Formats: sequence, C-alpha cells, structure tokens
Amino acid sequence: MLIQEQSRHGRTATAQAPLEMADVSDLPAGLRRKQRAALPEVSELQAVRHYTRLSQQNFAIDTHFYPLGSCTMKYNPRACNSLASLPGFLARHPAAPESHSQGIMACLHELQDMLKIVTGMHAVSLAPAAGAQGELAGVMMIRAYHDARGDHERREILVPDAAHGTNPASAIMAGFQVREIPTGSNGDVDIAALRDAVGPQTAGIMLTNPSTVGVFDRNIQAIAETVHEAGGLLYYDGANLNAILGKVRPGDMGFDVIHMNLHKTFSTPHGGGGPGAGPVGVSKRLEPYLPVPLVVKDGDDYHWQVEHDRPESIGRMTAFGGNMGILLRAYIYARLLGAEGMRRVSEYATLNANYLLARLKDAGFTAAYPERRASHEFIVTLKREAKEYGTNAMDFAKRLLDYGFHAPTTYFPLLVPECLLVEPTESEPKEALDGFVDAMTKIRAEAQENPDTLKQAPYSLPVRRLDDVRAARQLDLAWRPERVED
Amino acid sequence: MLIQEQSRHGRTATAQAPLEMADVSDLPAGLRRKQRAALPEVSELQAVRHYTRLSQQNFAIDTHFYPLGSCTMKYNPRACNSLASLPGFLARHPAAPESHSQGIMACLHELQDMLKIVTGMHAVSLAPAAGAQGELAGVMMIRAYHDARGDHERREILVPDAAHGTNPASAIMAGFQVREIPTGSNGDVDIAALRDAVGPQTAGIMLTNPSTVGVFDRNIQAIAETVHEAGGLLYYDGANLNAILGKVRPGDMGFDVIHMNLHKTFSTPHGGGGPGAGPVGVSKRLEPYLPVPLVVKDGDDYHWQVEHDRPESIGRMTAFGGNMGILLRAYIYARLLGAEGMRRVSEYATLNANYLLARLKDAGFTAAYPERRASHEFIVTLKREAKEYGTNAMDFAKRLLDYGFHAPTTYFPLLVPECLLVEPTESEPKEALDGFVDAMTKIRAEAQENPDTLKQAPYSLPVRRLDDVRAARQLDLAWRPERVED
Amino acid sequence: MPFIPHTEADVAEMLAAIGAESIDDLFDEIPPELRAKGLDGIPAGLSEMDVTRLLQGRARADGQPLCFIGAGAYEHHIPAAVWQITTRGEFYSAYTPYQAEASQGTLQVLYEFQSMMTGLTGMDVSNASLYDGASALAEAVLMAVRANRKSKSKRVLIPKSLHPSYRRTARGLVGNQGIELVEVDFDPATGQTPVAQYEAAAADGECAALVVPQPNFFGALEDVDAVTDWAHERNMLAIGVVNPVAMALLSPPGDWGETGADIACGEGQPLGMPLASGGPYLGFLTCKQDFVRQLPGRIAGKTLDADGKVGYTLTLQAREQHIRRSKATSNICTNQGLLVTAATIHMAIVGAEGLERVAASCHANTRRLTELLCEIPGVEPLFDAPVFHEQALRLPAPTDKLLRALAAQDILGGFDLGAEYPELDPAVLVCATEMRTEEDMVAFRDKLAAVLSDE
Amino acid sequence: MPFIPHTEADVAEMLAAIGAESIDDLFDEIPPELRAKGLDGIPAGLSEMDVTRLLQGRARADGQPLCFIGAGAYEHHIPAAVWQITTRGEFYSAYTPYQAEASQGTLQVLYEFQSMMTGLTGMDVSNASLYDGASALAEAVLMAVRANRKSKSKRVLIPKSLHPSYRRTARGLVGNQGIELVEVDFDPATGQTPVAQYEAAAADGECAALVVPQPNFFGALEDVDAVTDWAHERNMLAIGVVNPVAMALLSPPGDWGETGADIACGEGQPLGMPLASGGPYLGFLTCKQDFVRQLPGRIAGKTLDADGKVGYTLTLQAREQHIRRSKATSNICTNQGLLVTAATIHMAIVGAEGLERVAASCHANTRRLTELLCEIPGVEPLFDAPVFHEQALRLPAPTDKLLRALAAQDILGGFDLGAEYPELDPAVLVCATEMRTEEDMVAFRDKLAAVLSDE
Repeated sequence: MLIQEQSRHGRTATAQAPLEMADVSDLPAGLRRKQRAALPEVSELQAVRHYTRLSQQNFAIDTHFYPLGSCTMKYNPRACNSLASLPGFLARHPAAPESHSQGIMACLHELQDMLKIVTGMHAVSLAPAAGAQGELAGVMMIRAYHDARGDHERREILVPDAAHGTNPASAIMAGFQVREIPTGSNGDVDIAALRDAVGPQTAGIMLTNPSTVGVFDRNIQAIAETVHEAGGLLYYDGANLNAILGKVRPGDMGFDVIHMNLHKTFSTPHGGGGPGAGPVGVSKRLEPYLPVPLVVKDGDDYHWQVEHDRPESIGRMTAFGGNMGILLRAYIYARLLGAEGMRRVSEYATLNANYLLARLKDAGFTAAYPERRASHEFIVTLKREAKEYGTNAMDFAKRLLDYGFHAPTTYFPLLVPECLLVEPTESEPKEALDGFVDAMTKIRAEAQENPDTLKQAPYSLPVRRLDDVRAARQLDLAWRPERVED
Repeated sequence: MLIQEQSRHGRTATAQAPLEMADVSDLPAGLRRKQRAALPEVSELQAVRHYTRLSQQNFAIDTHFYPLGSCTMKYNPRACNSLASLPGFLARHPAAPESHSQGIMACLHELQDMLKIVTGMHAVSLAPAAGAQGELAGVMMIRAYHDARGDHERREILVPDAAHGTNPASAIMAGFQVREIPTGSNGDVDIAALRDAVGPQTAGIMLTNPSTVGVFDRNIQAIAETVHEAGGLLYYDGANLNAILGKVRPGDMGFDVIHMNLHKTFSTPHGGGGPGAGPVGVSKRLEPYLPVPLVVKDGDDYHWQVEHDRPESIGRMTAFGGNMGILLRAYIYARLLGAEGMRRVSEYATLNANYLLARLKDAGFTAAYPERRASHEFIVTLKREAKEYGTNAMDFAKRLLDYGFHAPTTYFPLLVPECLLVEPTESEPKEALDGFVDAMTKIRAEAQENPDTLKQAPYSLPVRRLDDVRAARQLDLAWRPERVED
Repeated sequence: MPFIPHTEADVAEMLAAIGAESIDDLFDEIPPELRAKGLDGIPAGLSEMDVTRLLQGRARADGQPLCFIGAGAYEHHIPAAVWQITTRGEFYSAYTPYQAEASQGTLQVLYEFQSMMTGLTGMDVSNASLYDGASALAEAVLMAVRANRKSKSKRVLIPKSLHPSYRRTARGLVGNQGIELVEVDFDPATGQTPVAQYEAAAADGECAALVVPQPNFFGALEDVDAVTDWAHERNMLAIGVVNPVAMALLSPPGDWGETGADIACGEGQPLGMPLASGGPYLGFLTCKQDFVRQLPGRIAGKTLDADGKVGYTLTLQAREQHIRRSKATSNICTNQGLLVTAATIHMAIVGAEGLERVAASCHANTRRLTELLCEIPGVEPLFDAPVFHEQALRLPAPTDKLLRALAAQDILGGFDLGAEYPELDPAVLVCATEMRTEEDMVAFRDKLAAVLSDE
Repeated sequence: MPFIPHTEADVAEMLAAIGAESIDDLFDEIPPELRAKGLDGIPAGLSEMDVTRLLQGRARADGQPLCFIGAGAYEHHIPAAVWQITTRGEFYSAYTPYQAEASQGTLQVLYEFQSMMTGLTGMDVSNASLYDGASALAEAVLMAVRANRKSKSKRVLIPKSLHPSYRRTARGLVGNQGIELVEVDFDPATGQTPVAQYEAAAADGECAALVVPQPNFFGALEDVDAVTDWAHERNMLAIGVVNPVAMALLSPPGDWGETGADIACGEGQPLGMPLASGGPYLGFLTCKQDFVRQLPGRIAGKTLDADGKVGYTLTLQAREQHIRRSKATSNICTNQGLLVTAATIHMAIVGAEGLERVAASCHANTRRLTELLCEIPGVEPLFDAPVFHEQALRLPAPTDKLLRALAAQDILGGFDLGAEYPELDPAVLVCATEMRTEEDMVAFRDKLAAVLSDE
C-alpha cells in the first residue's frame, strides 16, 4: 500500500513543523496556491512503519551478497556515515566563508591529493556529482583542450563496443560524435580496428581498463601510443578502478583524463541509486580546464578556486560544487584503509573474482574469456544453458534471488550473449562465494529438470516476476488523488 | 546461523580496536588468561549483515501493530533517540562534577517536577532502573516508614490476584509476606475480602488502577480508606498510567507511593526487553526514604543529593544513579507532548481500547467485563472458542502473527480463562484496529472450519511454532566452541 | 584486515582452486613496466577511533555559526526519523533497482516520490531525481529544445534574476550541444523579470523555451502566469524553476497561466537534506505527460507481477544510456536515490500542512529580519516587489568587509550580491528560515549595527 | 496531533461504534471528585525543532572535558556500526520476546550474548542481563545464599576493595531479606584483599559466600585463585565481580582456583555502551551449570520448531515473576535488552583479538599516565601491587581542590578516593583508556603540575 493510500484528510504529524501557521497575507493572492498540495497526511508512526517495512523489501549489501558486475557492491563502513554526519559538517552552508570551512577544506584537499596519487594524475577536481558527470567533465575537457589549440576538427570520440552506456552518451552531451571500436575475441580491444579508426577527426578514446568484460587490456600501451600519435587524448573510465588500486595507475598507462566513481572504489553508499561522486583527474596539459571548485592550500590556509580564479575551466557541474557528504565519506574510507589497505582492496577483489570464476568453471559454467585472468569481475555466458534448457540469463538471475543472492549484472556488456557479469568484491568471505556456486549449480540442475522452475522465478520475494512491458505500455508513473469535495 | 558459526580463526575487523597490541608484560603471568576468549571472529560486514538480517526477524512497533496488553507499545518518537544521543550527553562520565553536569541535571530536575505533577505526588526520585525496581524501591520505602515508626509488625503486603507478577515478587524481595486479595466478578477489588484481610500486620497494598483487567476500580477511595485506617500504605503500580495521564492522579486517589514505567507511558524504547526506567513518587511522609540520587535546585544551580545528604534514604538502586539515557528520552517526550499532549495520550488510548472492544464484541467475541468501560486496555476471553473449537488463546495468538499482528498478552491476568489482554495504545490509527478485528474474525472462522489451521500456526514466520518444553528440558543456553588444537 | 574477511587459510585454499601461487600472480597480465611501485604519499591506515578523533576535530573547527544565508540552500528542521530510516542498510547499501523483485522498497519509494513531486508542482509526471537543481535546469533546457515540436531553435531565454550558479552550470552543460542561453535583464526597480524584458531579449530571433524562476534569486515573486502565457503564444515551452517548500504556498507551475508550465525543475534540498556544504542534494524534474519520453533520468512505474499483484519497476528505460547509449536522453546513470528516500520520508512526515507552516514561518521570519535590519540607517530593501523567503538589502558600507566582521562573531550575514551583480553593490541577500528565532535575528541586527558604527 | 493519528471523522465514527457521546464519557467510571482538574505546571508542547534547540543547548552546556575517571565506567571506542544497528526499529521498538516466533531476532541475539558472556567469563551459563553491575552483584549474592546447599548462613563476605557503590547498592537490595554483607578490609600496603583478610572477617561465624573483584576498585589484581580455593574449602560459594574488557587478558572466573568461581557478574558497559552519565548500562550474571535454576532474569534457549528447524525461545520461565510471582528468583521483568543487543554486536565486531588490544591499550595508557603524573613531586602510587587499567595515586594537596581546579580547565582528573576512603585522603584513582592520547596525558600532567605549583 502506498503512503498516499494511508492518507486521511486532517491527519498530521504536527510536532514536525512550527506549531503555528504564520501570517503570510502579504503574499499576493494571485500567486498563492489554490488547493493544498497532494502530499500524504499520515502520523509519524505510520510513516516510520511504512518506510521501515518498505526498506525490508530491498536486497542490499547489508543484507545479501550482491555481486552486481561493474557496480562494486562492497561493504560501506558505517563509520563513514556517522563521521560525515557530524553536526559541524551537516550544518555548513555552501556559501559559508573560508574562515568557517577550514576543517572540511582540509579533508577535501587531502582527498584531492590521495586521488592524484592512486591514479597517477597531475591534478584532481572533486566537482562532478557522479561517474557519468565525471565522464562528461572529462570529455568536455578534451574538447576544451582541442578547441584551445584551434584544433576544431577533432569531433569524434572512440568508444569500445564493451563500454558502459554512459561513455557514448557523455560524449554526445559534450558535442562529439561517437565511433565504436570492436573488442577482440580475447577480450582486448581490436588494435587493428583502432588503428583504422584514428585520424585527424579523433578527439580521443574512452576506455576502461580492466574493461567491462573483466580483463586487463594487455595492449594498453599500444592503444595509448596509437591514439596519442593520431593527436587524440585518452580518457579513463574509472568504474573499474577497484581492480587495480595500488597496482597500476591510469596516469602511468598514458591516460590524460580519468574519472573515479567514489561509490565504487571508495565505498560510499550506493543508496538505491546514488548519490555518487565522480572526481576527475587530469594530466598537466588538461589542468587549466578542470571543473570548479578546487581546493588549494596556501601555507596553512585552504582556499577555494572558482570560475574567476580559473578562466579556462569548463565551469561548474552543480550549483554548489559537488556532493560534499559523499566526498567526506570517501575521504574517511581512504584514511581508514591507508596505502596498505588500498593495495589489499585490489588484491582481494581480484582473488575473490578469480576464485569464484575458477569454482564456476569447475562447476561446468562457461567463462566468456576462459584463457584470461579475471580482474575484479568476470563474465559467465549462459548461452549453452539457453540452448539446452531454454532458460536465459534473466531466468538464472531471478532464480538466484530465491536463493538469497542478488543477481549479477545481466545482458551487459552487450557483446557477450546471455551473460552474467559477476563482481564479488573484496569484502565478501569465501563462504559467500561458495554459497553462490552452490546456488548456481542447483539452479542449473533445476533448469535441466524443469526449466519452468526458473522461468516462473522468483517465488519468495514480495512480488513474483514483474511485467516490464506492461509498465512501459500502460504508463502509471504517479499516484493521483481522488478529488474530494472540500 | 549463529554469529559464532560464521567465525573463522584469524579473521578480524581490525579497524575497530587500536592497531597495535600494547605491551602488557607487567601483568603477572599467573593472572593472565590461558586461552583466548571464545568470541566470534568475523568481518565488520559479516556482523552488520548478520544483525541487520536478524533484526528483520522481529515484530516491533516500527513494523507491526503490537497490542501487547500491559506493555503500552506505542510509537517511540525518533527525536527522543537522537537528542538523548547528542555527544554531550553520551560522553558524560557518571562521576563528572556538577560543574560539567548542569545541562543534564536541568533535564532531570524538570522531569522530576513534571512527574510530580502528573502523579500528584509530593516528591520523585528517578533512580530505579525499571518498573520492577521502582516497585521494590516503593515497598522498601513502605518498610522503612513502618520501621522508622517502630511499627515492626507490619510485614504483610496485600496484592490483588490480578496484579502483575512483579508486585508479589518485589514485596518478597523487600522482606514482606504477600497476601492475595480476590477480584470481584465486576473487575473491581473485592472490598469485603480486603476489609477482612487488613489488620495490624498490614504494611500496605500494591494496586494498579486501572487494574490489569482493564477497568478503573470505582471503589478506589474506599480501598484507600480501608488500608489507611488499618495503618497500611497504598502503593500504586504505575504500569497503567497511560490510561489516566492528565485525567486522574494517583496522589489524589490516596496513594502514598507510585512507580512509573517510563518505557510505557513516556514512550521510551522497549528495546527487545529494556532498558526501562522506574521513577518513584511519594507522599510527604515517605519523602525521606526516596532512593538516591536526587537532583535539587538551589538558585540557578543544580546539585545531586546522595546518601550522606539523605541519611534515611533506602539507598541507591544501581551503582550510578539510574538509566539516564532513558530518563532523557522520557523528558524529551514530555516536552514534545506538553500538558495538552499528555491529556490526549489517555484520551486516545482509551478511545482506541473502547472502540476495539466494541468492534470485537460486535464481531461476536466475549469481553471479560462486558458491562464495564475499557480503560486503555481490555480483556477478551476465548473460553467459548476453546470449548467449541478446541482452539485456545495461544492458538489465536500464533495465528495472529500470520496475519501481520503481534499477539495481545495471553494468559494474563491469570484469573480470566483463555484471555487476551489487548492494549492498542493511542498512536495506532483506526485502520489498524479495523484490520485487527478483521483478522480475529477470520481466525475464528478458520477455527470453526479447521481448528488445526490455528494449532499449527504460525506458517509465515522465520520459524514454525517453537517447542518450549524441549527448550526447558534439553537446556541449551550457550554455543560452545569446538576446541581446536592450537 | 579492515573490511576484508580472508584468513590465511582461505587465501591458500582459494589460490589452490585458481591454480595460482600468490595473489600477485593474479595481476600477471598487467605489463610489468606499468605495475605501480607504491602509493607514496598515502598515509598509513588509521583505526576507526583515530579517524573519529581526526574528523571530530575538523568538524568542530568549522564551528556552527548562525546562518542567514539562503541563496538556494536552506537550513530547515529535519525530523529525526528521516535520516534514521534513510540510513537503514537496506536503503543505504542497495543500488539502482535493476532487479525489481528484490528492490520493491526502493522502487515504491521512487514511485511515491514521483507522486509527491507531481503533487507539489502540479505537473503530470516526475522523474526519480537528477544531481541538483542546477544540473536539473540544464537537463530541462536540453529536454525543452528536444521536445519543442513547434520550433527548431536552439535558443533559450534565461533571466538574470535566476540563481547565478544555475545559469553558469546550465551554460556549461548545454553549450557543447550548440544551445544558446540568452540572458534576460531584470527590472532594476523591482528585481523582477516581467514579460517586457523577455520580449526585449527575444527580439534577436526565435527561441525554443524560456526559464522562469519562482521565487527568483532575489526572493522576488515573478508574474509567472503572464510569462508562461507569453511563452506559449510564441510557441516556446515554459520551464519553471521552483523552490519546493515555496510550492506549499505558491501557485505551482502546473497552474501557471492558461495551460501551465511545460517543465518544472528545482532543488530538492529543502525537503529533508542538511546543508552539508552543498551536497549531496537532489534535483527534481517534472513535466507534462506529453514530454515523458523526453524526460531524462530514472523513472519508476507501477505494474503487475505474474500473480496480478501490484509492484513497481524502472520503466521507459529505452530513454536511458544503458540501453540507448549515444541516443539516450541524457548520460545520467547513478542519480540521488538516497536523497530521494530522505525527501520522500520527509514529505510523508511533515505533510502538506506541515510544509505550509514551514514555508509560512520562513517567510514571516525573513520579513521580521528585514524589519529589524532596516532599523539600521542605510539598510533598506533593494527592490520594491513582493518577496518570498529571501530579501535583498542595500547596505551602507562595503559588503565583504561587513560580512567578514560578522563572520568573526559567528554570524553569516547573507550572500554578497555585489560579487555576482556588481551593479547592485553594496547589497546582501538575507534569509531567515523557521530555524531562526527572534533572539537570533535581534543578535544579527545588533551586531550589524555595531559593526557599522565601528566603520 | 503529534503521535496521534485520529482525524475528527475517525473520532466521530469510533464514538458511534462505542455508543458514547464524547471521549470524556469514556472516563465516566472514574469518581468525578477524583478527576484531575489540570496539569498546572506542565509546559505547553514544543515542536521537535524547539525541543532540539533546547536539548542541543543543554548537551553543549556540559562540555566534553578530557576524562581520566574510570571507577567502574569507561570511555571506550564504540564502532559506529554498533548503535546504527542497535537502534534499528526492529530492535529498538520491540519488547520482551514473549511471542518467540515473531521475535527470533531478539532471541538469537540473547542466545549469542549468553554464549559470548560464557566465553568471556569461562562460566557455563549466562542470563540475558540485569540492570547494571551493582544490582547484578546484589542478585548474585541472593542467588549464592539460595544456591549454597552446604550452608544455611545468610552472611556473605564482601571486600572493601570492591567498588563502594556496588557495596552500597547490594546492601540496600539484599538487606531486607536478612542477608548480612560482612565487610573485609584490604591490605593498606597493597590495596589487595588476600585470603588472610577474608579469614579475619569470617572469624565471627559461618558464611555462605564471598565476593572477589578482579581487578578491584583500586585497579589492584587480587589473588583470585587462592581466594576461590579458600572459599570452596570453607563451603562458601565464590562470586567474581569482573570487568569484561579485562577478561580479554586476565584469567576468567571459570578458571579461578581448582574448580573456578561459582558465579561471576559485573558491569557490561565497557562492551559498547557510552558513558551516558551512568546508564543505561547492563549487568551480566553467569554461573556454573548447577545453579542455572537459581539464576534470575531472562534466559534464551535453543529449541526446535514444528518442522525441526532450530529456533530460540525464552526458557526456564518457571523461575520468573510473571509465572512464579512471589516464589520467583527475582522480581526482574524488563531488563536491558537493547544494551544486550549493542554489547553483542560490539563483541562480534571487535572480536577477541580486538578486545585484547583494547584492554592492553587501556592498561598501557594508564601505566604511561602513572609514569607521567609521578614525575610531579608528591604524586606517587598509593599501593604496591600489580594493577590493571586503574591506578590509585597519593597526592600532595587536598584532592577536591585539585580536581576542581583541573575541571575548570576541562580535565576530569580522576576519582576522589578520600571521599569514599577517608583514610586514604588525599588520593585519586585515575584511568586512561585507549581513547586517551599521549598528548592528552601530557596535558593532564602539565595542568596538574601547574595547579600544584599555584598552591
């Protein structure tokens, strides 16, 4: 039942607003609202009970193994939440003067520095509000760079076919055209195709390495050389940074610009779909274009740099400079880990992925790239199961829910048929991985015995399988009040 | 699975303790522990996931209608929790000097005053840690009073048969004998039996009014007169104070001493079984005996009064003076309500109880005291259903769980057969009460059709009906580690 | 190890299953010359206790000054329940509800949020959030240009009385797609942007849409009905930028003019988000039903399950980047889910009546603050127009000096208007939400008077 | 109305169903002369915002001084996860798990807690908490007198080196049942209470039990093995009173002497509870298997459901007041459930190794503090004995004056021993947990030195 359906006219939780209605008769009558907004009228208990119970209908890291590929669903330390929520941090107005901001600015400045070190980049801006905004900032800087050089013909961005959908979408938002580069059968970018594609129109390439197919592109140096020689720049999609933290740095691979998804590698909460934070790091030549604000240190004092301090900046990504509360959480996480902890992240994330892949292969599942090491994630293709039992990847995914596991990412990347992209993360114990292998094995046995068991799944959740087609065809996007006579 | 069963040797959540093991070689070897304590070794995520999921196995006010009679399971405002948890309150050491305690002492002093007003008593001590300890403090004061007067023969406490079990148990702990007084068929105390029982041995009577049978004892003045004339004192069990808040005051009824369960009337959290707080209020003649500490105000300053300030005090109930965090929550709740809010508590609690009773009677259920007004709670007896369908009160209770309602209190008070003691509280909306009536009606229909449906219930909970007899016969009270070879 | 559960025995077993000698071997596909040598400069890890001490010190260092700045971010009371529930692990540590059956909690919250935002704005449909108000405006502009079937123009009128950071952000985000934001001057006497000003700005050529803020950055109330109707007469779409708390009292975009605004967006921060230095907040974006397929961002829809039971799922995903890639309506992926949860719980608890009282109290407090400050000689309203909840004041001395002197006494005395509008200098934009008491406001007046008399 | 959901329409319908005219009618069985006329003196209700402002002011008023007091309550680091999970509504707003099937969360937590406490103390069984350490001791004494089949005595030996408040609380709570607590002097040179002292105190007659603290109030370590064995030789039961954090390093009561202590109790506060002015904390009580039926308080047990699946339920309820009434082992009903939840989560996260490091750090810090303070002329250890985690120091000037002067500089310089033990005056009991840094301790030394030089 919706909270709106629990509403009763005249019911209020009056402790939660000023007790009196102040006089607002000075507001022009013509600009006043005619009818009270249709918000629910419920008691505080009703709201608390409703949302507490709704929350219980979610799978989450805090309740389930959640190996959603490309999303890095690892433990979000609770300390990050409580410390970022200290009253001093929550109360600070975005326009507070620097005199009343040195504490948070110290955190932000140190975070900028740490991100520079882990990525091997020359400078970092924390401004973008999420990964996709970081991508956009990144390609905007590539564009600003070429434009500043008068190189106005470079209007094409190369994107491997395995790339996250945000890559081409971001390139388009920055005013580029997009050209796809195929992935070779070994999972690496098809270098020959890349060589054919580059030219004077090439603004750059957007790449994630390890790629979304879960392998480290061994030709990265050749790719960098090819693109650079053609006059393009290299953009690193930091979605998979968790795989290489402390092991290899995008800056050392030759990338010119990178974004980082702090809600992945730096474990800020995924929050049911955000907020994220997507800091960008750049090589020296792109530094002038970084989005504002930046924090700089002058002696013992921290200062903001904004538009008028940085005239070549691509500008600001949000009104107030970024998702500060998320940046704080990432900072706290980074301080808890330290250098040795960061190295452990990639080590154990990779160990878990390779172990889970090995166990699944042993159990008879098909790896998409069987000859390759897994990075922090890997792809299993269920095309054999689809052919033999008529059960597709989504059927496996839904049935996994019944076994108490969130499903891996399904049908992405698009180039691998019936694929599951599995990312266990470093914070899961071996027992969880073993449990997942057991469940997959049982589900395949079910598929063999009676495919309908999978096709009808899930059975044990708050709802059975939902009709997505109906949702899109018979659009119902908002509850509407029945108009009552006043 | 127990957290202990998830333990693996060598697994640690090292962020949660000092990173280094300090030198403790000065501790005498003979006094050192030989083997590491058997505590679980799990990761932080494992602990978080385990306890998050465990929590979801509970019914609670925040998730379900929870009409547990005599327990006042009403909404616990979340503000009380967050404000009582302000860092300044949490960090204060119990032995901090008064110079660093004026803030909390102001809250406690005001709470003392407010409790005096709502109970009509002369003085209040906040010291007892729960209702039962408040009862004990109360009867200890009665004893101290008689002893101070040299009235050493008064060693008997009268207790109605409907009383909470804590009443006789507390009287015994205070060194009294207990004599039961029967309840009349109309729910009031049998006054004739009371008159027969009083005498020079009578130290006092312990009474709750409204009583545990859910009615207000109309003869309370006669009872008070009878006991007082016999030289005894009247003890008011404040468990049911929610029913009369702002309507009638124990002090005005003639009571000499009262305890209040703040986790009931003042809505502090029940916490899965505590903590409570059981302040005691007394008439003037009992004031010298109040348990310490007390807060007194002198000009603008607050001071503690402890043993040496109050030589006749019965002493302290806990080492550090009480459940301060709970007292703070009650204080905050009282300030949110104010006088008008307190009156509303009893009004709407009583309205909800009488409405639910009326609806259940209409639906064919049998009220234990059909001619009486309900107080904030009432009793339904299922003896007819037991006879006709062979389903007892516990069967109804278990089946209610399947319908998404916590069961009312069963089999208490003992004098009513197959009873359900139902206390809806003021914070439940009418819809919840109507839903409860519907469920009860359906369950009775199920009982009629197939009693086994009830007897096998519940079906939809994490476990089916549990074997209490086995639990008591094959005692298993703690997980034991399998000794591993070191 | 913090946050890593592996025992030595686990590692050995796992490596054996993989057939590797060491964890390091798992990285053997990385060219050796690329392997990072170290993380020099990253400090060693701290215990939670030590990090706690560090952060407590930093938070304390920033003090908790008395804040009279609004300017797009507002200090409101947030019921304690809001964040206690929002940070429950099931909301906090879940992700985008790709597996709808295992995410009904989040999905129903999104649907309820969309319903509340349409209720508040009077529009037909809402998405499930964008990053913030400014980036929401950028998406609204992009959407309007795509959606306007009557005009091929890529010009959009945007008044200078709109929040300067919104204008800057939007310009940056839409400029690369060839969209021109044409600035519209405000009336220097009133701070408002009447139709005549839009008309003047549009003289250069056809426009696809216009933006109208309510209230505007100066707090002044615009004649939204007239501007909306004028836009429609010229085949432009009207984009409203509104404060959601103001919507409890003011006519919502859906009711503007004859047929209502076409798109409404804004900053959701006042709906239960702490100031938090500027984020995370939440941008909202609502529109008429006709434009739903041009709406960017996640959208939850109601549907049925295999048993015919109601459930919720993400829908219209064909608009989105993970399906549509370069043809998507936007590149947005992760949005502000957790803030949506907070806003939804906030609105449920506060309710329409509560929100009205909050809005009224903010307005009355700012009015009272204006009264108090205008007792000081030389302080007076900058504009002559009805305002809501913000007030622009002319000052008798240089703004930055005054603000610095006040800050030294832990009073944040408003937003320096001269920094953004040199022609208005010296002037300040002040705001007193329901959180400010009479005592707070009197203290502000007294300290400002004292500072001025020290001049 | 705050916390009341009734609309006017609801009230009208409900009264009609009841057949009453007004809510007031529902109170018509209360004699009219008793009806309260009002609640004069109770202030009007406040909004949550106003209460928040009030309480924030009060909390701030008490400052956050640097605390070097232990004396039975310890400032430890509490992992952030502990209370974030403990205050989840399902734990926070549930009650005693009377309906076991709907309370498996709480019940399994209780069982795990009992398992952890037996693990920590080395005893066989544990209850699910009592109010605090002092009242737990009182219950332990009552239990020992009931349980000792070899002695009818109602005398129990209790050393003066035990926490003074524990002795006072226990005396008050057991005295009315005719139980005599016979005080045992400590050795003035060591602060310990060796067997000889117990022997001297027992000279007057038979005793049922003795109490032995480890460490004792002065921090001194007792010869627990010898005392336990001596008790058993005399047919007494031995009751240990222990600090649970100390148990990570020290021999647990179950291992004392030849056969172990019979009962062990103490204060659970160091296991995840904030200082919070003294409560709510949690008392724990563990014992040998033989005495389980004498154990007061709730106990959770493992059992099976109708399908043979493992589940948990309250058990041995025949000991309890709600069944047994005047024959119960205790009057306790509500105990400290929420604190048990916190302690269980705390122990799970910190683990045995973490607890060892906490204990070691507290001990090392107190040792270091002692070193630093003893650099000041006239400050020296009061006793010559091994200590754990507390140190009694002799002072060269009146304690209360020194402590007041330190408090004025926001340092709580320890517990004034002279207030409880006049013969020890001037002396102070200090403690530095893992939360105190070298810098904190040096500041204490410097300020104490300065205060003394001002004398």
